[in-house]
Amino acid sequence: MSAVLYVIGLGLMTCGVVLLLIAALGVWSLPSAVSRLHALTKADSAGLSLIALGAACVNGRLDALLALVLCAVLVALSGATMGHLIARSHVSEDEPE
Amino acid sequence: MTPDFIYIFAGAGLVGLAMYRLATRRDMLLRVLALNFLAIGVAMILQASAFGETLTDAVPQAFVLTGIVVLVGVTAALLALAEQIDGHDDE
Amino acid sequence: MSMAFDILLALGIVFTAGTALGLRDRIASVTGFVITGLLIALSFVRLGAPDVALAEAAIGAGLTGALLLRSALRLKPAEGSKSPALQRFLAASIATGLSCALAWAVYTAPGTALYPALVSEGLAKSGVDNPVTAVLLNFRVWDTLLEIVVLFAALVLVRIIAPAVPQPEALGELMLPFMRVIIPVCVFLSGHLLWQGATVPGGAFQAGAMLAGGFLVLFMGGLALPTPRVMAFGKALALAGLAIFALAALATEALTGTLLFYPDGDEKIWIIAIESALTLSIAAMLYLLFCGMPRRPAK
Amino acid sequence: MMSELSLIVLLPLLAAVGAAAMPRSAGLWGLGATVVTAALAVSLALGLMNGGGRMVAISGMAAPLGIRFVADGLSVLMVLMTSSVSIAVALQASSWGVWPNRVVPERAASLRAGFWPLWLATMAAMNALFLSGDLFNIYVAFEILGLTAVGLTALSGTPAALRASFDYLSAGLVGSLLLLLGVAMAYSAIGRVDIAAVPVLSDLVSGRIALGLIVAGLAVKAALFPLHFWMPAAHSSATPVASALLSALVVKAAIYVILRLSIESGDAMGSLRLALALMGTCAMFWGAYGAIRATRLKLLVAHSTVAQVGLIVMAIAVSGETAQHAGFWQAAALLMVSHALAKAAMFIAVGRIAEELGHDRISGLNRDELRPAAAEFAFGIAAVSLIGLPPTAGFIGKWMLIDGLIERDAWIWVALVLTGTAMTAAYLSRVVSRFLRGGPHISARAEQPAWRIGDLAALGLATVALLLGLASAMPLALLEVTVL
Repeated sequence: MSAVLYVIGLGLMTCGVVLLLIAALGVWSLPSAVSRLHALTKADSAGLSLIALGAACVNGRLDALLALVLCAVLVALSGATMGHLIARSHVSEDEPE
Repeated sequence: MTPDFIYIFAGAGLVGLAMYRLATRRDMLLRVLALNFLAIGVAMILQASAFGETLTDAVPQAFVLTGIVVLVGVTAALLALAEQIDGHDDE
Repeated sequence: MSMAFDILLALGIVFTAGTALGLRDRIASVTGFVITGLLIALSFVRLGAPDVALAEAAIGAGLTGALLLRSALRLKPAEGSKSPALQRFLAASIATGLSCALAWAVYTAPGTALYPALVSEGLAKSGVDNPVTAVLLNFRVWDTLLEIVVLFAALVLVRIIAPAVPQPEALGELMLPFMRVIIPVCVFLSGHLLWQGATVPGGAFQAGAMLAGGFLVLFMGGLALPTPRVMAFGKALALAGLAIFALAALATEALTGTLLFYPDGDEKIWIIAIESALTLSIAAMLYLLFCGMPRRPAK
Repeated sequence: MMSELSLIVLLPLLAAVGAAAMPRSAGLWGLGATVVTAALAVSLALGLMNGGGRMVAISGMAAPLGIRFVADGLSVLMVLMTSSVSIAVALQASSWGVWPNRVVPERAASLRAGFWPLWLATMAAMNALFLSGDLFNIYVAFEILGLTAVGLTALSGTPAALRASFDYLSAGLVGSLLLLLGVAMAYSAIGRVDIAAVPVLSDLVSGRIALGLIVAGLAVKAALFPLHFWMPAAHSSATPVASALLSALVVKAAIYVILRLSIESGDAMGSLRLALALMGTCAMFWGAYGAIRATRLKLLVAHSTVAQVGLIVMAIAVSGETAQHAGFWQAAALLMVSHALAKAAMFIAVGRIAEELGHDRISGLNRDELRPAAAEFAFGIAAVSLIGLPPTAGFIGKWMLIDGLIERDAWIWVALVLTGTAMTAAYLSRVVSRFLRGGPHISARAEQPAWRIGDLAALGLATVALLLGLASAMPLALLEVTVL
């Protein structure tokens, strides 16, 4: 059982890392600030949650699972809020007065 | 090559970068930034020299922790001074 | 395989530090500093020092980054022209020479480990299982007392200079639900970090920094503005920590005859009591260092 | 029950917290704590004279891991020096108002609220540093000193003072980081960082690098010659009371640690001693050159601090225990004490003179319608002690130094010490000659400036510096006491 869990964990983590890479590429290449934010928030919420879940599977212990899930939720929450705040400040700047 | 040697070189690199920036730029914020890098480079060297295969020595960890807390106090003081100096310029 | 990760991480640290110091844009260099701080915290984990990694991430990258960002927005960019090429070349060569000599000196030092045996021998009756907390709050607690005095001195200095209080502009309506989730979690995690410091990595400084982070979020959200009442409460909390620590030191000398030698049997109670007082006072001190202590508090 | 060692550090600390909590009664906290600490210092010294040196392991931990209070003759003499200067400075600072209910002008109230917490924290940190036997503990005490000294400099609030304090704090931080780097090297060389391990440290190559880094950090903090750029601006822009503390005491902490390392490491540190002696000599000439050219009185006294620091560090470097001769480091210790007393008296006197005349330009010192005040008299006595004329303690220190050098027939250093003394006499006589304005042309209606507490403080310190020469047996006997 733990071998299957280990493989699933590894798979999840690689997907997470791939997502982070795509997001990093997005931040590097996309022109305007708001579109870069779009890529960033995806990295925060989706990429990191996948990695956290994968690590939880690989680790297998319950307390590690709780800690990692809490970590994923907090990062996703703060990532989304920060994305919103930065977008708010950019939108108010770009609006023609 | 155990990891501590790699981080000793990284710490020494930070110290070198910080000393270079301290010598060439007079802007107050960058000097505070360079001082922070200098301090954290020294902390890395101290922590890396405490690394042991079986266990890391606890006493240098206490030294580095004390150094980090002291550093935030001094940085807050430096930044308060810098803001007050800048504030006086335009009066 | 792990050595490749270490080399990559070390290169990453030096590269981000170089860009942070090299950039003209101040916000970008402060962000570079925060990223380098987090990478250094990761390197401390690799060096087997999780307590220090926690402290570096919370205080070194988090709070120092917040302080630098506050000042980067308010300091006028100096019109510093590039210094002459010769001076830059000279400085670069001296800096690289010194850092290589330093790396060589530390690399060749014999490094006999003397402390681990002493720490493990004294750990049994020190009242805590985490060796770092045992060193910080029992074996070398005199260093920790003087370290809190450093924060006190920084606070008095900032109070004398009294820079202008940062005014957080309105951050919109999403802040309230965000704070309603983050603040309770932050207080809970800070208490958990404080309590678990006795056995696993954690402790007063990391918990205090996290609590200070919570205060800063309240400040950004406009709830903990530096009104006279908040400042008076913050100053009382900040000074109480150092007063309690010094009085506890004198009390231990009265009880056991030697300074800061906890009475046998209830060392853990003394340590936890001092640590909780320190957590609250460090959080208040870091909040006051961020907001400055105005003589004429904000209306 | 409560040993003086822990009380002498924790009492000023608690008083500092009290003074910060209740700004209006900061004066009361300050005066009370200064007097009590001075009493504790005297009782500690008396306990030492008949009981011998004491060593207390803090929190019951043994030597290499735990921190120890090491109360031997040298450290207790330094604590006595700190408390004697602090009494005089407390007297001068009480002119900003002591009683909480008496209304005081706004500027004096803010000065009082800022000065006392800083000064009490400085006193606690200096006592902790003098008594500590652990290098990392000394590093943390230096961080406190760095911050409080910058606070004292920034107290006057002028733009020049703020800029000088920023440079002072960043130079102090670089010095502390060099010290921390030295501690890190000492740890990686021999695995322990207490002062008792310095002899072991000085035998290894990496140990010598560690000592070199530590001494380099201390040289920055002591404003030794090539690294003194931050000091004249800081000490001349601060309020007179603050610059008295900065020049007389805070600089001494770094020199004390250099002296302690030189005693512990014996004569193993040959090359480092030579470097220190050369830096000291250049500091003497550079300080004297700066003082002779100074236009303002405060700048002159600040540059004279650079010169005197150079002289003392040269005395320390030259007087180490070499194999065939017993070290005469007591001369350097005595020079430190006499310089602290004389320099504090001089800065307080300069503050009083600037108050009376309204400016401190040296050229405008001899105005006709003002009779010489007590402050100028105190400045004269302090100048005598700084130059080292008999019967002051400075003279005894220089006499022992030159006697030891002659015994070791190091004639170059004897010549250098004498030229340094001559230059000190030169730049101080510039000022003293203007005070002695000569009788006839003082106008009839010239009024005598009123006595102030500051005059009492300056005169008291100057006479103590004078009498210490006559009673120099006491400090020398104290210096002989070592921990068995």
